[in-house]
Amino acid sequence: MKEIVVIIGGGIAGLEAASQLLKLGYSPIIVEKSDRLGGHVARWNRLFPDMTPAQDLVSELIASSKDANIFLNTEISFINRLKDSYNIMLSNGISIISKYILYTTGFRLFEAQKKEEYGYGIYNQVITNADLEHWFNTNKDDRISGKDIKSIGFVHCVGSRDEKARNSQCSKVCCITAIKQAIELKEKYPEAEIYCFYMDLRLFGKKFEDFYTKAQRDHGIHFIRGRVSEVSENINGQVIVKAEDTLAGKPLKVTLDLLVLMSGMVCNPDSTKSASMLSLPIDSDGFLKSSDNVFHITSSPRKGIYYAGACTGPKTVPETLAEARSAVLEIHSTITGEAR
Amino acid sequence: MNIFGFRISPSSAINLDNVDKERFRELCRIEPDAVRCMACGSCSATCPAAGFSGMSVRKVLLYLQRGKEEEAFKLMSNCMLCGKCTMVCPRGINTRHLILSICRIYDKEEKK
Amino acid sequence: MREIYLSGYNNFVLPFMIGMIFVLSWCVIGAARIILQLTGEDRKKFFLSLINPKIMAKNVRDWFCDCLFHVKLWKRNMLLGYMHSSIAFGWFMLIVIGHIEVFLYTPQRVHQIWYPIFFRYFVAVTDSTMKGSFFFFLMDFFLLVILSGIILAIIKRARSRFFGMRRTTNPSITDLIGLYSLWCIFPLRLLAEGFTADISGGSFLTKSLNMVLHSFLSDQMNMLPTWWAYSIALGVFMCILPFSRYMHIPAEILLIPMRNAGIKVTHARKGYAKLQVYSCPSCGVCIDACPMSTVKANTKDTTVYLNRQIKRYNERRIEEISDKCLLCGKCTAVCPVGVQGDMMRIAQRSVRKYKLAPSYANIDENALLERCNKFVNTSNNTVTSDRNQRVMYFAGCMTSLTPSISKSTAAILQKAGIRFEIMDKDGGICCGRPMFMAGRIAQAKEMIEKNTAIIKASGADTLLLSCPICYKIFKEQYQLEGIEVIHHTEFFDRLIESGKITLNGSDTRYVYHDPCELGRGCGIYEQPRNVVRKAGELVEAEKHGKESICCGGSLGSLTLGFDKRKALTENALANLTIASPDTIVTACPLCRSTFNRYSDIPVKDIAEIVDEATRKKKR
Amino acid sequence: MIYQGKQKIWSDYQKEIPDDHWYYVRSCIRQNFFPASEKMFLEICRDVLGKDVHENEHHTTCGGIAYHCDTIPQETAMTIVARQFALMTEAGYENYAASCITSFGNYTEILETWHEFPELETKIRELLWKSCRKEFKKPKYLAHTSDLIYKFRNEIAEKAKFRLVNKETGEPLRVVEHIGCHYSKMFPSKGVGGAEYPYVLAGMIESWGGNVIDYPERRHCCGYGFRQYHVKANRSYSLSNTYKKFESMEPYKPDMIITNCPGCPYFLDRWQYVIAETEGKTYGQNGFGIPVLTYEEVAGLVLGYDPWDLGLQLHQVGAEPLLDKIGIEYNPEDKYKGLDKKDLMRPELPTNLKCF
Repeated sequence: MKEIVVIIGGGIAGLEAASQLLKLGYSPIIVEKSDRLGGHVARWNRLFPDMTPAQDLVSELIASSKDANIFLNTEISFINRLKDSYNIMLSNGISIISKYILYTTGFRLFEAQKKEEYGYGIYNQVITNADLEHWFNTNKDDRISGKDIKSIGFVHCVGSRDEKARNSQCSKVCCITAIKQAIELKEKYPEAEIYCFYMDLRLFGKKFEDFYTKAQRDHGIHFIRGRVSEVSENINGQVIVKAEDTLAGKPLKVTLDLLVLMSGMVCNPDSTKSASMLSLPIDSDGFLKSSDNVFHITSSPRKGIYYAGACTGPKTVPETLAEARSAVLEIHSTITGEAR
Repeated sequence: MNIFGFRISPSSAINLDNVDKERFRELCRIEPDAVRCMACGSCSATCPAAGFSGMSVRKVLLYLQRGKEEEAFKLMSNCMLCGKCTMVCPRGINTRHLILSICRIYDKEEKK
Repeated sequence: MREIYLSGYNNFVLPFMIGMIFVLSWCVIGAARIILQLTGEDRKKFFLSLINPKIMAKNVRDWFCDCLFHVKLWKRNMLLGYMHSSIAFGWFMLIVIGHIEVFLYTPQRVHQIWYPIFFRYFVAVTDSTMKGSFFFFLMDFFLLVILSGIILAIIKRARSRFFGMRRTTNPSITDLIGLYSLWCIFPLRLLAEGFTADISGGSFLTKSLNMVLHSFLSDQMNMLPTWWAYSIALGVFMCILPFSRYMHIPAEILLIPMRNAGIKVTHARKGYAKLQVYSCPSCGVCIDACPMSTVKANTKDTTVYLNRQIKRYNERRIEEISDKCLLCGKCTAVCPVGVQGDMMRIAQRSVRKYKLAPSYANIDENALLERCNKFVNTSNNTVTSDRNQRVMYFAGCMTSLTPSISKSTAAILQKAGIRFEIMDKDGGICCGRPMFMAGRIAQAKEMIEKNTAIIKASGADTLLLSCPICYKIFKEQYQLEGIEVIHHTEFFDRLIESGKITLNGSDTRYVYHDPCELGRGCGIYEQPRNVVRKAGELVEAEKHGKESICCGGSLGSLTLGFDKRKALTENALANLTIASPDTIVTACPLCRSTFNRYSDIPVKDIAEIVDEATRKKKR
Repeated sequence: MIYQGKQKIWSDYQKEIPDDHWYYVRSCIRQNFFPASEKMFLEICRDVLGKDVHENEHHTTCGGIAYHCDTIPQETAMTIVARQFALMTEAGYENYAASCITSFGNYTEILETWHEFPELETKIRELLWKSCRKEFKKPKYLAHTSDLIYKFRNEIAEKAKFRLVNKETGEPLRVVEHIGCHYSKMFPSKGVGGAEYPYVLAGMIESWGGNVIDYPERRHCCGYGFRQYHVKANRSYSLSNTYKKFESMEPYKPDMIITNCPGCPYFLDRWQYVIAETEGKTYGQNGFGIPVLTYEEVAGLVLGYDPWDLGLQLHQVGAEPLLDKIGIEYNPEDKYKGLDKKDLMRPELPTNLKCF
């Protein structure tokens, strides 16, 4: 009988892991709480730095994992540990017994309305990065479509590196996402002035720096070092943004037609919930805690429980995919090791 | 009328809505690399004129973009065009020509 | 001898005469204008030089060597030298001998200026006398020389690579008209004289041609049209001359005495600058010489094109070309007529209008002096007497980015027991050369004044420099009476000569790179080589000395971006490493940093190798 | 502006305000600036609403101004506050209502500090005992008096004779609400509606018929800023701040400003006069300024009190245009008459600012 591996979460990490497990001849079961696969990436439009359509990636992953057992609209009711395996009870009444569980529960986007001073949900012209991607995909958003947009702002680090928002970690992808989205908006509104308000620019990945200089030089996107302090609305319905230009050492304000908040990645409360059933440790940032953060990032301290992707902390798409593969490899070597 | 011994003080704040961007655009047409500055401060650190007039190409570029031309001119007043900033710029900005272009495009008198 | 036509005139001389009168008046008016455009001081200097026998002798020598024999071209390229000198000298001799003939045979016709040119048409001289055949022979000989030159010119036009020239200029339309008319003049003259040879007499060339022609063309009527054609070719050439590159022929005649009078380019377009522009023969030697030409896109930014654009008043291109130049001075060094490409460019830059101008009035030179003053006793304001030299070392801005140079220099001075003080230890005022190169002369002068005040007040007797950029301006623009300005290469050479330091040589193979500002700029070639030879084995680059290739890092260029310089540096490195040296030695902090960026082998300043060699144990 | 978004935030920031039995402390400066305000508060609470509000003549300043001007250390301020609490304890109350925003902020800050650092509280108890031989209990509920009026806003509206509505047009008045900085900016959870979109005054305006204006510089300080005003060399900063606020609210054409802080109405009022005199600029209609009222004065007006009994003549900016809009009758003759109808004499009039 083929070994069963339960994958919790049908995002890109879960799909990639399932497809790799299938290739190795195992029988993966994906448990996804929503009604669709692909997680956050499926809602995104294009991916930095090559502007690959996100849909291409997701469809390819779904295609290569189609032979897996997939339960949509299904949550974990409870998990308990048996002698050398786990009993997983799903909300649809099915119970699975498996020796291996892979957490690919991902992250949750920071709720931008928690940063009250930015007025998300209060001012019409304030949107989030996710809203913008949704607009790129559907062209449907009254806050953008059909408006005369002359100036646009991006606020980096919304809910990231912010102890007041109870998230001190860096979400890693927002800097580059802001630059990507700024370029995309500039292409749609070539006459618009675009300002990125950043604290630090963390452009660590391959081609990220090129992307940054391209944004500066070819697209004329302005980068202002300073965190936005507050947003207000003027009589014309435009938003007024205040910040300190820390490089000039002067307060700064600008009137914008659209303000995009770069909501960061925070831990997924659902993964914390199911982790607590197995008393898996939670790290100080709220994400799942790996055995260690260098050598065994995909292993939990519990036998048979593995992690991949953003459930252990903010990750980029390639990092997530790589972790999914590495977790599968680890599961595989454990299984083959036991069989031997 | 200063009848109280105090009055509204001019704001040092930057209001990007009121900044005249045309001259900087003109500068960028000649020096497209000007906007690639990532504010590392190498130019200021190495500048021999920094000790005299506080010269810093980084700040000059920033001030010009923020509508603080007069402050930029003040910094530039002791630039000796020695080229050290060009030598150290990690983004390869031709700062010497940039400075000369600023001197050609911008005018002290124009600004009220 | 007999005159064939009593009038001594035929209508065919008209084209020649029109051309001649046109070109003569053009040149006379032009020369007068140029002389008037000189500053009063320069004009005085020029006229005084004309009565100075020493300068005049040099003028005459230069006229012959440069204008007629093209000695510089010979040295550079034999074939090219022969081509030019054959045409120039041959033609000159034809004119001279023509006149001698007129003087000898028909002195009454001297005032008819066409007479020597068309002598054979008007006069029949018997070639049976010794005198007659001698002149006939000379005339035919020089015509042959010219024709050989023309043939070479035609070959060069088709295949410039035969002449070792990789790139030549793109001729303009007037250049082409001038060129073709010039090519036509001499074959036509041969043809005309050939037709006339049976009447007027001739020598080996004309006589034989006459025989050949008569064998199938017996009609005497052919004679006049060929003389017409010859005259027309001359007329066309002379009329087009002021608008073509051939203007260099008359312009150079004036350029030589002006240059020898010591006149410099002061105005961007007028006076001496204008003369230089017209003296440019468009030969294109500067194209291959220019270090920027290693990138094809830059070839149109060489001096020859600058001159052409100045003639055309194309301000946009003039600015582009002037600002791009590295000011390495190589075009000036190789120019056969002595057009100063670097000076011309600085002059073009100097007329640019700036709305903002820096000023250094606020800089307190006393505060700067205090930092380095060691030679003056502050209590009684006297210079401390010391038998040792009082050396003020000005490291310069660029050296502060390569501190190993100043560190080594200081170490050497200490070892030699020299009293010295560093002028710009905590920063100082730039020497002014970079500003000068940007054409902002007034600002550069302000810096010069400030630095002069500091140096003079410091009580130093020697100003030591390790940066050739500084060195050049300190030599040329500073008035530091009583203070010797010396580059560290010279200084080290002197220290070694006088035995103050001893170098323990190694078997390291060093190639020495001549920095532009030190070599071509200040003529220092030998001293650094002497020093390097003491430290190890000196090998030479493919092109060195006067022909050395700029490292590409020069401050001279205003517009060449960082990314555009890489190819230039790599080309210069390839030239340097031709003899597989172990280490590249240079004497300029800017060359050092520039080479270091792309070099596979170590790049050192001469101070560093001297310092190492003094530290090394004797083998 | 998405009103539901604000409502969501308001529902998140609700504080518990007891119905009755308050120990009341006055502000140091309000009695001088707007003398009827505190009197009106007591009158509304006691007479109109029938609440028990106790006042003790032995209470002093809370030390807030000195603390914010850096002239006394926090421990001194804490001891002063401890004595106030001791007076409350002695009077048998446990709900503490402060009339001053800075006091409210000061009390909040001290209570929070004691909560975080209990050893400090112990120390202050010792200090209070040494200095005054008094002991205290910390108040069970701390409120600013505007919290109370906010709580009773609908009862006041029921009893109101006037509404904040333009009598002629029937349009709601455009009202700017200005919250004192120390109300909730330091501890957002201690103020009604939080710090970013405080509801305490907006709620009153809505209940009494007006329309709240949300203008870009709404959050900005009135300009008082303690040191900015008290040090004369800094005074132009104070003025510039106020100027910035008025420039920002000008396009909305406000009919009035309601404030809940001692300093704000004073500076928003008086600096309008200084701006008018130095810059020649006025912000109301026809050369008038924008009337700046305390929430008690507004409550008094809607309840039908005589404007001159409310002390509106002590405002630099004339309230007459506002009274006319609401339709409140007043006798211009009585403006400068004292309670005994004796003439108080007319003040010198400004050059540029029209006052009646």
